Amino acid sequence: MRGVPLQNPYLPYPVRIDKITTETTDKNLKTFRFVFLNPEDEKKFAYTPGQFAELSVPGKGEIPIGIASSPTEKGFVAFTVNKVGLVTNYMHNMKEGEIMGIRGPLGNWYPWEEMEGKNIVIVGGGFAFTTLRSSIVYMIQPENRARFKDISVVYGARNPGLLLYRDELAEWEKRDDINMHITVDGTDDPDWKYNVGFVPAITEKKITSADNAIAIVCGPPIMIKFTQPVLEKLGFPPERIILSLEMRMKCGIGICGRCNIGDKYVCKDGPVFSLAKLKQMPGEY
Amino acid sequence: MIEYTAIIRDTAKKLLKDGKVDVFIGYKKGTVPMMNEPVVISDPEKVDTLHWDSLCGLNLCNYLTKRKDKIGIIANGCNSRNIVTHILENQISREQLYIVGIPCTGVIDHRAVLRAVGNKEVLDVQEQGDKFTVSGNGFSETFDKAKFLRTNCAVCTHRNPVIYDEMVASPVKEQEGVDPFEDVKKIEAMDPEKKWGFFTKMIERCLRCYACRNSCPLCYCPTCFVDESKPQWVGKSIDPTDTMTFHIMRAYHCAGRCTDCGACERVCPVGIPMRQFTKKLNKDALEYFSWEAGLNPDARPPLDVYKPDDYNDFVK
Amino acid sequence: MLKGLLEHIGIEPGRLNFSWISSAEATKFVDVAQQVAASVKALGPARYLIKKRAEVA
Amino acid sequence: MTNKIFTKEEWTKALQGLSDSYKVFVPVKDGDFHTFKPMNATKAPDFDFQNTRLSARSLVYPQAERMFEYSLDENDPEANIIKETPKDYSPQAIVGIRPCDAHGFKIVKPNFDNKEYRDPWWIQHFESTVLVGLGCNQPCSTCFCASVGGGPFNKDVLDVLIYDLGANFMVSGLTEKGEAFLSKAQGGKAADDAAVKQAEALATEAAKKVKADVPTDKLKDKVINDLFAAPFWQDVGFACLNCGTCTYLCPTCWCFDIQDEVLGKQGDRIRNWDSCMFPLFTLHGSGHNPRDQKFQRVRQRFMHKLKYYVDKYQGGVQCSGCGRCVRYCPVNIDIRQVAELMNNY
Repeated sequence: MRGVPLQNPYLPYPVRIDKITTETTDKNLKTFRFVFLNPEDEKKFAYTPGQFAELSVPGKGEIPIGIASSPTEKGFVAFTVNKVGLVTNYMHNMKEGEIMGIRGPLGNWYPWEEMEGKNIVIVGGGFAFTTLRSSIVYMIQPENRARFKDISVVYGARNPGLLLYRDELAEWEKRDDINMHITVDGTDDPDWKYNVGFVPAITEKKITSADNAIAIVCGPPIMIKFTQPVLEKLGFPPERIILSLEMRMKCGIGICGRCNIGDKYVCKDGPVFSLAKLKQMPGEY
Repeated sequence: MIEYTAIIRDTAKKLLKDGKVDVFIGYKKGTVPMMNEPVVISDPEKVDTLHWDSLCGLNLCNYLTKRKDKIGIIANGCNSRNIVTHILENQISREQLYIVGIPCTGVIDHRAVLRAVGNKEVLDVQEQGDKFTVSGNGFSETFDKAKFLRTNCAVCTHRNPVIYDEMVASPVKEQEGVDPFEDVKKIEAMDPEKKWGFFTKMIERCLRCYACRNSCPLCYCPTCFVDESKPQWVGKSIDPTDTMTFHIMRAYHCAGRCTDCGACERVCPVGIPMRQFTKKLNKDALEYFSWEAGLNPDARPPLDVYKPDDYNDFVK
Repeated sequence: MLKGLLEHIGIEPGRLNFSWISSAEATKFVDVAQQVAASVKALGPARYLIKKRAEVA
Repeated sequence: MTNKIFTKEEWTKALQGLSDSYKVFVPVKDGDFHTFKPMNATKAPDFDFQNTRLSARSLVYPQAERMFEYSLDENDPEANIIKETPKDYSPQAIVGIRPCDAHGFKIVKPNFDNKEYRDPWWIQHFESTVLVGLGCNQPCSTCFCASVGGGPFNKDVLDVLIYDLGANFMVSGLTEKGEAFLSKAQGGKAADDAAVKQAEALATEAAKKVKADVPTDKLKDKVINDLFAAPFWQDVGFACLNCGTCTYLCPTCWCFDIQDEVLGKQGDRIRNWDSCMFPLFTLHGSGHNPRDQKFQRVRQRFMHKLKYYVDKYQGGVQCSGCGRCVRYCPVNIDIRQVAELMNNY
């Protein structure tokens, strides 16, 4: 008989809520920064941008959420949580200092090896910007920046108040090693100094070439639907359009059986898929 | 009742050919003895799939909910009463339906048949009038259908459809002098402890597969209370209290609506006689409100309306 | 009918009570509340349909 | 390999003796059908059955199982810290399991035990279990184990195999675990050649009786998206009630849900069997449901069993041919027909 498995993959690491930031003016999105109760757990939780984790609230349940912090940010791990269901509603009422759990890191990540030496185009919409933030922070670190060529970011929300990480966006905007194209669907703010227009339209306007480029797209289904043809027109082949999917999940480790699309589990084989791969899978997502 | 099959096929063919209906809902002969599969047909050339025998024990009204097309459907007494209830509850409109009425002589209890042959595998069933013959490896026995009716059919007093556009045969004689509530009265006579013991034991094997709920035409809520998570009314494990809560609530949601069609018991994979819950409600509806569900498309159900003379002895 | 069903499965008569009381009927409210409390006390603690820690493996 | 002969009375006695070292589960007649129950003196095992209504899956993978527990009491220094629930993994034996149901464990194993993740509960329950199979002398007309890599006397996953020779059982140890189990069984005598021959003849005879020849050979060559878009799914799914009968009775269905339950300050995290037939299974928090229609859920079940699994593990279909879903589907949706539709598409 084999020994007891060393690690129970369902057991969350205990964490303390270190900091809560309200991100949007509608107060539906908050970023939670967690600190591991056992410092050695932080090492075990070694992640790569694009991965997610199960946030585990005792008495309420677990939710799969993309990791918003970058592995280059030490001492904590952060998640931006939209208030939609049972667990997220409860979390929005939790306070700094409270104890809960996180389980992960889970799933695959953006194709970093493939992305090296390429121009990176990031297209994000709404609250799906979390793992994109992780990726941007990761890429613009001095030790990583040289591994990538031009970095262009198109990020949009319905209105300025719904943009995530607004302070950071402003900082990135000032840098000359990243091309930021921030946009909103509409605004009545006379001082708005960035773009106005839907993400696909801005992408079409601002991204000029698919040469040696790879595009990472994260956003609501409607945005993805209209961005995809824009990218294809620009000349991105499906292999170089990378998407991150959402699905109802429970175990997060490919065992409980609910998040499959065809023979792939979004939790284990995803959440990151190239468009080329998705085209071979049933359109059940 | 197997002789109705040919008439059903002819009628369906005519209806589909004449464009009176877009689809026709009936049964097709099962791949396993004593099982038949509900089927929808839109091609008049495929009506020979249709089948009817004394083992068609589901409730086809279940397949009508919120359909938009014009539908031909076969209906015996209880199924037709559910169609009436569906119309009353705005799940389908009368104008969409062409009801082919079936004068029903009752459905055979397949579990009773298996019991009678010592739970040996039945390989074939042949129906001849009011008798049927079951056979398998090394045995063949002929039974009187009347002795093998499902318990709801044995006490049924509405065998003929209450609503129809045409009948496949002349109405059958309704049963008289049956007491549909004999079993309920037996339980009513028990003390609370015995009652609780009886029902706890009864649902002990429940798997929470929800076949009873899903086979019931009354259970059409988009989200059932057991599936709600905000708030979560009932736990999802097979904890006995949660399971009991599911059964009580499911039954109660059928109060004044249940036609005792028996589909719930027919489909249960572990043979729970859950009609013991709904039958009590049916008995009370009859005693307090003189109400039997689905008999009259023009009468509002008692729990829908307030009447000054409603039974209210329980109010302090 | 709910009362009928619950009593049918073994919840003791007297545990479930119904009353119409107008906001003006303070004394009736007191009377009914006292009656209900007395009848439930007489029955003792409820034994059935109480969720304990889930009975699972 | 030890072959021993027990009279049926001796075997029951032997099992009673074995109850000291194992939790022995045996088929017991419970109303209209047979169920696995712990061996006890009051109710004798009954080996005269076609198959238990429910597969033995719940003995390794309970329908509801506590995963973790935690305290929500603010005064508890360990409050809100999720901890493993202690479990009993003392050896157990499932006596009388049919070879198809045992085969089911082999089919689900790569899901629970693979190189990426290992499910601690399933693995430990499985490893502490001795599978003492009972060969099928009389396979049902709905059985098709032979079409999916098994057979009425398939020894593949079993530790011990019992042959019903009429008055006697011949019991064969097949694995080390099985030999150890058998060595603790009191009574019986070594089987002579005649008995072994008789047993072999039974197996040959039974193999001929498994009639249903369900085609699955071409499934692996199909393209997922072609089958997915096949025109027959609406028809296949029309009658479906979306109940959980097929998935809960199935020895090879493994999906589960995770739920937190709280009583006062005591919290439990429980996993419960779930079913792809239920709309809730895939409902997103946003309200979006990728499989909100009935036929999509029916398609998922068959595609998973007969195509996705085939592609993922390349070891045949996710079906052990036990025929339960064929026999007990309330609306008679027959996997044998669906397999044929898919295989010939």
